[in-house]
Amino acid sequence: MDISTVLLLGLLGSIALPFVATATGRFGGWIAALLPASLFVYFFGLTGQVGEAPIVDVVPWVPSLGIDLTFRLDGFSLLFALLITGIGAMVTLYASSYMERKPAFQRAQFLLYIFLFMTAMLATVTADNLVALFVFWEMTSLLSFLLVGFHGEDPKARRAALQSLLVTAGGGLALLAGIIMIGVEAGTFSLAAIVADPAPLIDSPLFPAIVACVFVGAFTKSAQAPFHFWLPNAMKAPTPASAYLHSATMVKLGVYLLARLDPVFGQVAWVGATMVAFGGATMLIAAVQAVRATEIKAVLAFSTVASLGTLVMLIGLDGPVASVAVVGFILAHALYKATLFFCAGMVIHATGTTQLNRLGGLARHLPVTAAATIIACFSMAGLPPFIGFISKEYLFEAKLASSFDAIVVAIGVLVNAVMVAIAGVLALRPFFGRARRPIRLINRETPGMTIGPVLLAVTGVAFGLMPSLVAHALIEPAAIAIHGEAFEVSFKLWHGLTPMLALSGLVVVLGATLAWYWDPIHVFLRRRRAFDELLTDRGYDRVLDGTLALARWSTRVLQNGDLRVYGAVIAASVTGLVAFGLLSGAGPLLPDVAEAPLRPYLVVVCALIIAGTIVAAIVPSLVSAIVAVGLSGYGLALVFLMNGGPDLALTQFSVETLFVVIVTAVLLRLPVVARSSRTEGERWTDGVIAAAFAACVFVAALWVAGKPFNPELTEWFAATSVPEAFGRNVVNVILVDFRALDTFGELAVVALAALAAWVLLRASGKTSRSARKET
Amino acid sequence: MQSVVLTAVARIFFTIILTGSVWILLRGHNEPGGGFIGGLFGAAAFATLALALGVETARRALLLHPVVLMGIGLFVAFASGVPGLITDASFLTHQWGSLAGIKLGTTIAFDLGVYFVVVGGVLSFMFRLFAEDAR
Amino acid sequence: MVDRVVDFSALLVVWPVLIPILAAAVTACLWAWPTAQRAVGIASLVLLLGASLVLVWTVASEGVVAKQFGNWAAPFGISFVADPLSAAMVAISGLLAFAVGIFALADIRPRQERAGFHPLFLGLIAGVNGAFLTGDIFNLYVWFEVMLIATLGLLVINRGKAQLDGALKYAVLNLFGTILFLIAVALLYGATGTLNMAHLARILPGMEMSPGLTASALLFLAAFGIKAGVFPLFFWLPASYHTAPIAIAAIFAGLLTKVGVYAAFRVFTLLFEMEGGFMREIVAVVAALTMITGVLGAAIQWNVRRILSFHIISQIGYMLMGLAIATPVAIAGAVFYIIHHIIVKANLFLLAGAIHRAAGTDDLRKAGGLLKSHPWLAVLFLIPALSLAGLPPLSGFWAKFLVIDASLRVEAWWLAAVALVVGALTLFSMSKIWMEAFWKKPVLVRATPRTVPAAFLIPIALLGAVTLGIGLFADPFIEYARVATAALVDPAQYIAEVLPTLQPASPTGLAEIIENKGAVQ
Amino acid sequence: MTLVYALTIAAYMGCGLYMMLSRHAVRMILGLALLTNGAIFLIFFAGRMGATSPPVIPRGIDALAADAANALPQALALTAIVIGFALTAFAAVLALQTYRALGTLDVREMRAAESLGAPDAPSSGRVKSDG
Repeated sequence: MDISTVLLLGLLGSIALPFVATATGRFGGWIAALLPASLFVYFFGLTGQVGEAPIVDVVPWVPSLGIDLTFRLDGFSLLFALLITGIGAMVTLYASSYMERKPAFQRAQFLLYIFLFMTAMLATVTADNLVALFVFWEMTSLLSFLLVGFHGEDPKARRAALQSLLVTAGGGLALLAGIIMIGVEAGTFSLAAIVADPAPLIDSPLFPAIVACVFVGAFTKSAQAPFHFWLPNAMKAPTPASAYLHSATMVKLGVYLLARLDPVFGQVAWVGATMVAFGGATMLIAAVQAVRATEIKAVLAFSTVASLGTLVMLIGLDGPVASVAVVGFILAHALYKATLFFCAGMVIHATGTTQLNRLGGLARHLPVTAAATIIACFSMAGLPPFIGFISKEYLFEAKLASSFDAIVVAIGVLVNAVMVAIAGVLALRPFFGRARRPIRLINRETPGMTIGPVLLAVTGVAFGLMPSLVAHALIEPAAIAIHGEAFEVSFKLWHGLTPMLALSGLVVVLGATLAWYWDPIHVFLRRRRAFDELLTDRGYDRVLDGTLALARWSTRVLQNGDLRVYGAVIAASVTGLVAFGLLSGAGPLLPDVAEAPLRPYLVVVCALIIAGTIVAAIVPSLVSAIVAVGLSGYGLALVFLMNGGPDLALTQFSVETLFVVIVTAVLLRLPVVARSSRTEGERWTDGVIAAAFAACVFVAALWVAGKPFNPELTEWFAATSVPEAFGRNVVNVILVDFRALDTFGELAVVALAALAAWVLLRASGKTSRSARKET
Repeated sequence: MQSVVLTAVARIFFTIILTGSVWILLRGHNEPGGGFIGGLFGAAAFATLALALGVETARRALLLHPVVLMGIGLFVAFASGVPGLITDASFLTHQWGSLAGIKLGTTIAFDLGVYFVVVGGVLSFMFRLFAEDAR
Repeated sequence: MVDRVVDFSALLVVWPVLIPILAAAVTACLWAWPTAQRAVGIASLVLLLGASLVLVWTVASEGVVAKQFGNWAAPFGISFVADPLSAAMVAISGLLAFAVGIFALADIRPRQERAGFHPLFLGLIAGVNGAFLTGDIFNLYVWFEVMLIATLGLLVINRGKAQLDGALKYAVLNLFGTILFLIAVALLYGATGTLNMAHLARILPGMEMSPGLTASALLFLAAFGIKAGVFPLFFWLPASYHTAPIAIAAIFAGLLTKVGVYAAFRVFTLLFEMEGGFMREIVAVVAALTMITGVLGAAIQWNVRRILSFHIISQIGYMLMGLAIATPVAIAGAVFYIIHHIIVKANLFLLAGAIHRAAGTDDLRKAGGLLKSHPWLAVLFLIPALSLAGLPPLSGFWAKFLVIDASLRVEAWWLAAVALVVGALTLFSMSKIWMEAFWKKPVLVRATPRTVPAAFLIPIALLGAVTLGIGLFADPFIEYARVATAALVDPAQYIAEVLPTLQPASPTGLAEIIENKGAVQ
Repeated sequence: MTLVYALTIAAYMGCGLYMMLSRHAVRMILGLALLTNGAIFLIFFAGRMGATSPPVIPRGIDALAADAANALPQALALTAIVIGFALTAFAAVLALQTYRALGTLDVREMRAAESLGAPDAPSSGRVKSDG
């Protein structure tokens, strides 16, 4: 089957299965887990094939933009696909037990989100077209939003959800800009094509912008400093979702993309250095915050952030070993961190407590969980013979082999020591430590909730003991896929006595010390409030609050509710625009107008009109203003009459009368005294705007009149009116025949206006029934 | 309050103005005039009646609800364009024919539509505002 | 007269106006029978949808369709022209009118029906379609006025305090806008002696841009800017849109501002050029400020409809981006954007109505808990909301993709950056509605959850399906937008369909005409 | 004469706009009426003025005399007059109803629409939490 078909089936299953599963009752979880499990089997079956050559499946989508749904499964994608589906199956089982007591609707909803996420995630890591990748990338952000806010009644959950959405989807927008620029510069969106020929991108002047945009997208998604803050907050999600999205899979998407583009970015030194810098900073911040954290899930979250930082740093390093280290670490981290989250969820589920320092002595009650936790913690601490050990060896080898300074190694040692300490604390304290207060168990271990962690932990051990299981089938194709060219991969447990081993030893010693003095260090760091300022989401709050303050300000200033201000702003803008247009043109401001001789009567009439308008504008009494308006209207009728427009004059005359009658009728019902509504200053402002507007119209009108007229239409109407339209009054013929549609529209206006007025003036509903009947 | 004289005078004025308005309407195609101005005069006739004898009387004289009158006017104007649709495949292509030696066209129907809409429209404003006085 | 060729297929272009206006007349005649009005209204909307779809299909397959009213040849009579853009606009408005018509069955109460909802609504549709189809600049003014008065009538249909207040602001500012339009038409007519847009398109390139014409062009820009609700001319919009009944607000939100945008695209591709001078820079700055002020206005509101009203403004900015950049890619993006936005924004208003019905309030501070009580509504909300925010693979994503792509191609970095940031803030507003109305615990606790009628859900689902369809199968729509853009950028076919007999004017065409015939002064 | 007409148009525009910017609803509407009149005059003016005989073709002749006034702007102006009247008359009625509903004609006191769901004090939906 094609990958696209499988994904489509996955999508359909994702939509249908949750409802089927929740309807079936007890075994619902097992039924639901069939979907990820069968997908896992499918991808597992492709392992051998992918080892030889990538599987490509092309589906056209939007050819006009060069966007298709090409799915390309190479070693790196396969590694992700197996993690996504494998852990997905565990999560499904786990969640079904975890949420057993929740209403069916909520369970179905949760499974729906998880499955949709899984499908989107699979599509993201197999998409070859960058735009398609972006499409699925944003879907994962959205589903993360829905899962973080799953308990949306809780304001904190809503806040965390919004934060994760704004940061990841917002960063995604930067990524979109980067992708579009890549498309513009490289002429293609295909990852494979871009990697095969990176020259046009690297030589492009846009390259720094592209890198910056992609970095913002990847760093927000993978919680790199300074965007690291959202991930710990996202722990408001139900624990299965945290295990799945916020440690094992989604947050690695940024790393995935950076690794994918490494053959391009890796060729420019400063790009790698930037990644190392950001990765290193993230590692340090996360290490500090992990020690400061009090909640068990927060500790895990910060250790995840540190791991992501490690991955970003590794991608920034050069050399093939770094690729192996990346792949190995992704695998190892996914296995042990998912286990730890599952176990943490079990502990929280069983005790109802999230605070690390309140837990203790749980080994008796939760023996399986304790065992799984210990195995996972060993892996996390990088102790042999677990897979974590192997990956850490490669990590140090990559750092030592790279051209970077010792500082990279130093950061690595320090942060890994913290990881060891965390592993120690997590493995020992809740299970073997002494609880401050006796702990009451709400829930017990169930097979559904333990099978996942046990399986994953055992897998970690198996891979650690027999690295050959994965070395050639999984690690090698994946590492080659991101390195860009083939090389010999040796992924084994024992390397002999190397500098890496010595570093590992140092790390363990340091970590053990740290774990021993955990409490004092924890309290010491926790009391340093400066870290809260610098390392938490205060910056996010400031940006958001600042934006909202700006919004309040701009809206208060612009949309202030005062119609005069609206009008003045609009009139001033329009006048300014037109004045600018008139003044910026070359040539004289006023044209030479061929003056026709003055006609005395008309001059008098025009003077009357002008006087009428001015009086209307300045007279305080509304009645006088109406009279003045009416008189100026009659004057206009006279102008029409004396210039060959009897129809027009008659209409203007009767309409003006009607208008005055109506306004007077309205005014009879209003208070006659109209106190001045404008301040002196406002009146001056309005006067200036009005005068400028009038001047603009004046100048434009004169320019129009000063040029010769095109009489084509006029002559045609004059010649055609009688022979073809059988009418002698040309104005009327135009109105009812040549341009009858205008009149038709005019009729609609009159009818609708009168209808609206009729309705508007109906008696108010509160009066008598007879009044209402009269519609 | 309404004297017989006032009633009679008002009715006479009403008749005269209304007849005049129809005349203005009909001459419009060849002389100054037409549906719009005719309609205004027609409305003035009813307004006179309303002022003198009350809105109720005027509304009874109008026979139709003013909004319905506007609807009919719009419909008549529309209908005047329909023959064009059939013969010339174009809306508002006016058709002409001779009746008893006088050239008649669908333009007159169009102008009649204008007339109705204007009468109905102006009276919508007037009746409402006058009726409020009565209350 | 020119020979009258009986060509009934060209009549297709007049039906989208004639059907609603006839229906408006009939519903006015049936004043006393609201039920009959409703039947006529729905029947006409079905007919209109059919006619619009046939029109767009014909235009897509056969190219520009033009028709002269009264068969008076252009430029003397009035032309109606359906090019790919106007045909698409008509089709979308037909679809929207149909959907809103269904919605209105449950939303518009008998009291509002007796207050003339049907004739006003149908009149509005006629005005909108007339504005889309007309090929005559003065006729465009007439349709603008039809729209304006129908809008005012619909705004005050309830006579509530807020409605009257909003309507007064709307009336004053929009009347000023149409007066500006009229001044611009007068100046243009004085300078060219003609009103037919195809004819103008032929005459204007040969004329020098005298100050009269410059003023005319800028006044057109201002008038359409007011209509479209751009910065700083948008004040009437947030002052009024949220007050009308939902079905009415939805049709306003979907269509009215877009008529302004459409007219600006029409006039500034066919008549005037965006090239030269400062026009593009001004429009670009205006577009950016429109996006920003609109989205900021929305960010702090709590009334769902008011949030959506402000978003109309900010989205208009994206469309203007296309006009500012003015490359074919950009215009195609803007065309796609308009089509996408009409559907999505109207749908969001309908959803606001459904939210109001379900939660009993428009105020987000008081709403809540809808995800549990109305899960389907939540799904239906997410589609247009995420599409508005530009999340893939919904229609809004492609719209944003196209305009951002266009702006990056001409290296308008800042414009692209603004577009992206505004996208993020749009997402903020949409998630705010989602969180407050759907996630939060309900504040107003009711004994029985209120059901949302099917007449609400059907049009919402219909429009949502269209949004989803455009998103998933974007290619034909993008292709169509490109075809429409090609017709806008090179209006040769438009002109030829309207003026089949006139030969293309030489650059000195007008001067010759004037010399030969002499000025009538 | 052209200058006089243009000045008259300018007076309509200037005074109309000045009145429209008032805060009194009725003044605004009167201002809009003046602006409309100015625009109508401008249409008439744009069709060039000067001829004095109306564009009516006498009986027995088939075409209009060359010195007759330009008919097209008259038709346009007529349409614009009627439309302008319909809208300003409606606006006057609207002002009346607004006064009845809100008890004021001063637009500063018309706050019914824009106070709906207006923003309040800082309200990003944020909850203070430490850590």
